[in-house]
Amino acid sequence: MRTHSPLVGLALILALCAPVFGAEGETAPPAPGENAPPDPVTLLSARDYLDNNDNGDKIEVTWCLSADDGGGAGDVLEYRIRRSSGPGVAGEVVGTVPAGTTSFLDEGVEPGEAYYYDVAAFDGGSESAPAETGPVTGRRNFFQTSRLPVLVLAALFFAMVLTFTRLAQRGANLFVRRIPGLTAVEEAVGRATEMGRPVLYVPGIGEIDDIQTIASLTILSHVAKITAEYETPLIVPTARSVVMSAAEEVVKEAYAEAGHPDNYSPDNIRYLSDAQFAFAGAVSGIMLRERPAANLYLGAFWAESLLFAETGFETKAIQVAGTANVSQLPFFVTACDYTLIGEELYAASAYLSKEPKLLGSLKGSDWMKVVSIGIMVLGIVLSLFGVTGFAGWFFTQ
Amino acid sequence: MRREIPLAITFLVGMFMLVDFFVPHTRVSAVGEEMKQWGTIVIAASILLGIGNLIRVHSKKIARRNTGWGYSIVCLTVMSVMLWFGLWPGERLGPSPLVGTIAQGSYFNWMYMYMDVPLQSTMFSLLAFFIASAAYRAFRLRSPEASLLLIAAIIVMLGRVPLGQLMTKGLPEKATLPWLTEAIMTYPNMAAFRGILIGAALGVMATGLRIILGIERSYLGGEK
Amino acid sequence: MQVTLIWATLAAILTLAVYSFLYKDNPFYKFAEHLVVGVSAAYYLVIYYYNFIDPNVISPIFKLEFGGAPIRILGMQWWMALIPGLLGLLLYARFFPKIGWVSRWALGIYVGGYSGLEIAPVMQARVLDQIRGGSLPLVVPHDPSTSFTNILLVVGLLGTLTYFFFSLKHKGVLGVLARIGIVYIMVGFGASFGYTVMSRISLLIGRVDFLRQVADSWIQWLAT
Amino acid sequence: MGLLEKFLQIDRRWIFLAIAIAVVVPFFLPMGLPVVVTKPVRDLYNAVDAIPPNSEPLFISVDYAPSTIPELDPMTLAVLRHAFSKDIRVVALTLDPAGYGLAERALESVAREYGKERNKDYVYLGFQPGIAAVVLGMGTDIKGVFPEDAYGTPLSEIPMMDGIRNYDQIPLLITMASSGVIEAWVIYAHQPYGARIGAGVTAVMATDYYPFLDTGQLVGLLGGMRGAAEYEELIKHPDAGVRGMDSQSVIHVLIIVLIVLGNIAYFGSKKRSQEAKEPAA
Repeated sequence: MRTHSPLVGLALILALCAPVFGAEGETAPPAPGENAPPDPVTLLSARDYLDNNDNGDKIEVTWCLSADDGGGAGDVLEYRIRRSSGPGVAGEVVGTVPAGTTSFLDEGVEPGEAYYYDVAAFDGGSESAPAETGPVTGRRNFFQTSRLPVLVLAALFFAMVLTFTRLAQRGANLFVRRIPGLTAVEEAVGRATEMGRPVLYVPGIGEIDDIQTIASLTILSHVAKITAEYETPLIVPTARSVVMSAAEEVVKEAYAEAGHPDNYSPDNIRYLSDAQFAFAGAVSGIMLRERPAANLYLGAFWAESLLFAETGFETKAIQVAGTANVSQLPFFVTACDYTLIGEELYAASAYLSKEPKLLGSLKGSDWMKVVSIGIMVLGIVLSLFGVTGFAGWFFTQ
Repeated sequence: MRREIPLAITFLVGMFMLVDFFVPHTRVSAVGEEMKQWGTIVIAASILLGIGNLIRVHSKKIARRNTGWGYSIVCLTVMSVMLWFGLWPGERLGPSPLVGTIAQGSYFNWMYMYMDVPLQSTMFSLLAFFIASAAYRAFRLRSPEASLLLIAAIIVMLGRVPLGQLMTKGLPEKATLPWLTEAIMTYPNMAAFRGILIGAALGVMATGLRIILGIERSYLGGEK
Repeated sequence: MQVTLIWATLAAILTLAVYSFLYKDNPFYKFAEHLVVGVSAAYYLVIYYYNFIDPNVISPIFKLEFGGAPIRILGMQWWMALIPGLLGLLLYARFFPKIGWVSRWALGIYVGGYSGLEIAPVMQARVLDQIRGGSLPLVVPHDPSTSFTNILLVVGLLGTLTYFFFSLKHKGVLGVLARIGIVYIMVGFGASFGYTVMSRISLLIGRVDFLRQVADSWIQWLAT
Repeated sequence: MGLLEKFLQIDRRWIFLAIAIAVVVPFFLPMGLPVVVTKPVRDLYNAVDAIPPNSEPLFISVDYAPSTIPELDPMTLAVLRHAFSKDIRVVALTLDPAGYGLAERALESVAREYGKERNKDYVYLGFQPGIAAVVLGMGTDIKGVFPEDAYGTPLSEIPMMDGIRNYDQIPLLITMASSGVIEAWVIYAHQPYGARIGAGVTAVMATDYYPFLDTGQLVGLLGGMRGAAEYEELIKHPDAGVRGMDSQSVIHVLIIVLIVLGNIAYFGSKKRSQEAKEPAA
């Protein structure tokens, strides 16, 4: 729908220009060889850029072609657009467009300032008399209307998350189905303890601003509490400095909470390298030399995923992986013992801790899926009846 | 106060960035841009935290003569040398374009091009071997689901190489391996990934909301 | 002998050292592994310094005149550069137990900001756009094959979304849909796996080609 | 332990060895497996082929970084060979700073093969920062965006650039891209100016851009090493692409054979022992 407005504008311009084209035959063509300036443009107008969502720094200038462009002497080369602050003031050239063009978008105006525009046709030697229009002012917009659907659905989603969180806090019994990969995390840690070997926990190679990393740190806190109790060493290699320091805080805290602050060893939370494959190589080295019996890869992973999973398999470790990076899931699924697929990574933290805040989010996401399916089905049904505008409403930018 | 101030700031900053998406007004987006810039600077400033950790872990290893302490010397030495090449203020050494710069032809650039790049891309290429061994041991017709995985993988693998094209040459177009490959990639693959994407996106948004509202603090440690 | 050939030979040796890992862990690999960790750590520190810290913090504060000309448009003054600089410094407060808690401020603000930044675009690109992409007409007049593939896509998306529905046990209709979802997911994973084989092997071919070039250069050099 | 069990627990280093052999051998003994040419590749080939010799030049934008050399270098070389062998003039440029040396290397080496002269048969414009600005700018005035070539010669002094003003004088522009640059060419050159764009991309990216072919936004598309091999097949000059295809075919089949053997062994031994030794995936 948004796309319609320029079309309407174009139709309007064409309609307005039509009489000028019709009148073209009445102007006497200049004699050949005579270097008269071209005829001026007509019906010049300028207005705040139609798109509702700009920031007030654009003004659109439109006109109808000079009679010498295409017809007449046919010698127009280009149009020069000038901008000034007052009527009749000589302005600076803000743009030139080739012959045959009837509009120009000035993207460099100061919002709120009044401007005048001159447009003159130029034939290589001389300029036509300028046509002038104004004043026109670029208006700033405070809301990007094309993004309204995003706002509406995000608000709905947040309302659901917060409602469910409140419910969970009041002790409502919110059911969450069992996630098979999850129990495997605890089993894996248990087995490492039995074997007296360390647990390796890789929180991905994402930066701390990646939500997968945050989800991973939440699970890390849970895992650290178990290893603290079992007195099993927990090795956490990281590829980002900030993730390393956050992991240190999380693990230290978890050990303190579990009542074993002395078991915490800062040397086991390690920064290795920001470089993807330097990190991958160094983690492989840890697997081969320190022989962890359980490898947990939870967070954001890229191509290094398979390098970890295959090296870990070679050391006969139990491996549990989880990531929302779709392109890496196939490798984890084939090479690890259990894999948390996509959203299961986020659900995992809720399931493990049974904390109201996490349960609330999980429930909110679930019902948002129902809403999404509803919108989709409605779109499909409507399209059966030839109504396509509904899906179009979601076309945002 | 230790608790409330950072939570309040987190809330304000988070909400501002959220609102920024919907407001095209310059005043808002300029501040948003500036804050994004700050974010990258904070991250860049943090790198010393990591390097400090690296130095601590390896120096301890060397001091205690733990197994492999020799390699720790390699790691720390090469790091110091490269830092010196990259950061040493040039004027103190006289007009030397090879040190204190990262331009092409400097020692720093040589080390990057002929040590870092080949080592990393070779490690990357190890995946060619691992993809084969993973396929061999994991692609078993163990269950109906595993069989689907296996069959889809085999069709696509064949459809992507000339040999696969030859195998079904002459068949009608919609029975050839390359066509089947495209069909699998375009339909089941896309539908599945779209579903995973939607689910994961909701997880991202919910977690983001919790962080802004200060409900999620576990990443800071010291939650309770 | 050319300097480049010496460097390239070093790169070739390092390449082989990494491949020796395929046989088993060995001193050559350990050497290469520690080398690349050292080199890349130095690389990142130097690059971060030149690209972020120097132009955005050091230069505006120390190299330009204090209180001098604005360093950026839109009225941002030189002292604005102090904010990210200070936030970056705050991260290091954790080494001083008494004020360690302020390091959480920087982290909280940073993570909060990025969470807010992410929410709306994720909603747009990974939820709304995907739903829109999934809303396909099930009956396309005069085009049975498009109708068929559209049905395939819609059913797959519904199934996958159902699989990620955690609030109810997967029984009955839900069970059937979740089962369909798993089928799609497995086919999708198999296909992606098979699809990636080719590019991983291309990487390996690239490295082998590099080794061949180095060998060629040596032969040429020995011949002259 | 029977033979089948032994095969199940085969040391994976044998698999590694087989892969290594499969990659290295075709380097020395090219098998020359026939390559079937697909439509997107043939379309691009035809578009290049239709450019008249010694007239308006083919533009090639080398928009990739060193990490994708194995996939994209062979394509660039094949297209350059095609052009030079038919005396089609070439103008090369890059929008990726890392592509500067790569473009130069490819251009110079193929030009030498065919005895072509710089600034007469081909021009190298070098790198300009700002992707969208460059692509849009070329729509109005190429010489405004690239006032001089990569070696400092003003374009106005290069005879072969006479009259080459904007996309109207470019019969075809091919971007060899390892990133989203390809979209910039489509959005800022094809959409507003009607430029004819062809592309070469990595294998992983190729699926994302097939839809652009249907809509005519791309004239043709080369995807990964296979695309390069098909192009080499069309110009009858097999090189790294075709050689790589031999390795690719052998390894793909090798993996499939391994999977099949693994399954036979798995079911054979399962029948005997009735218990799976493998952990579940």
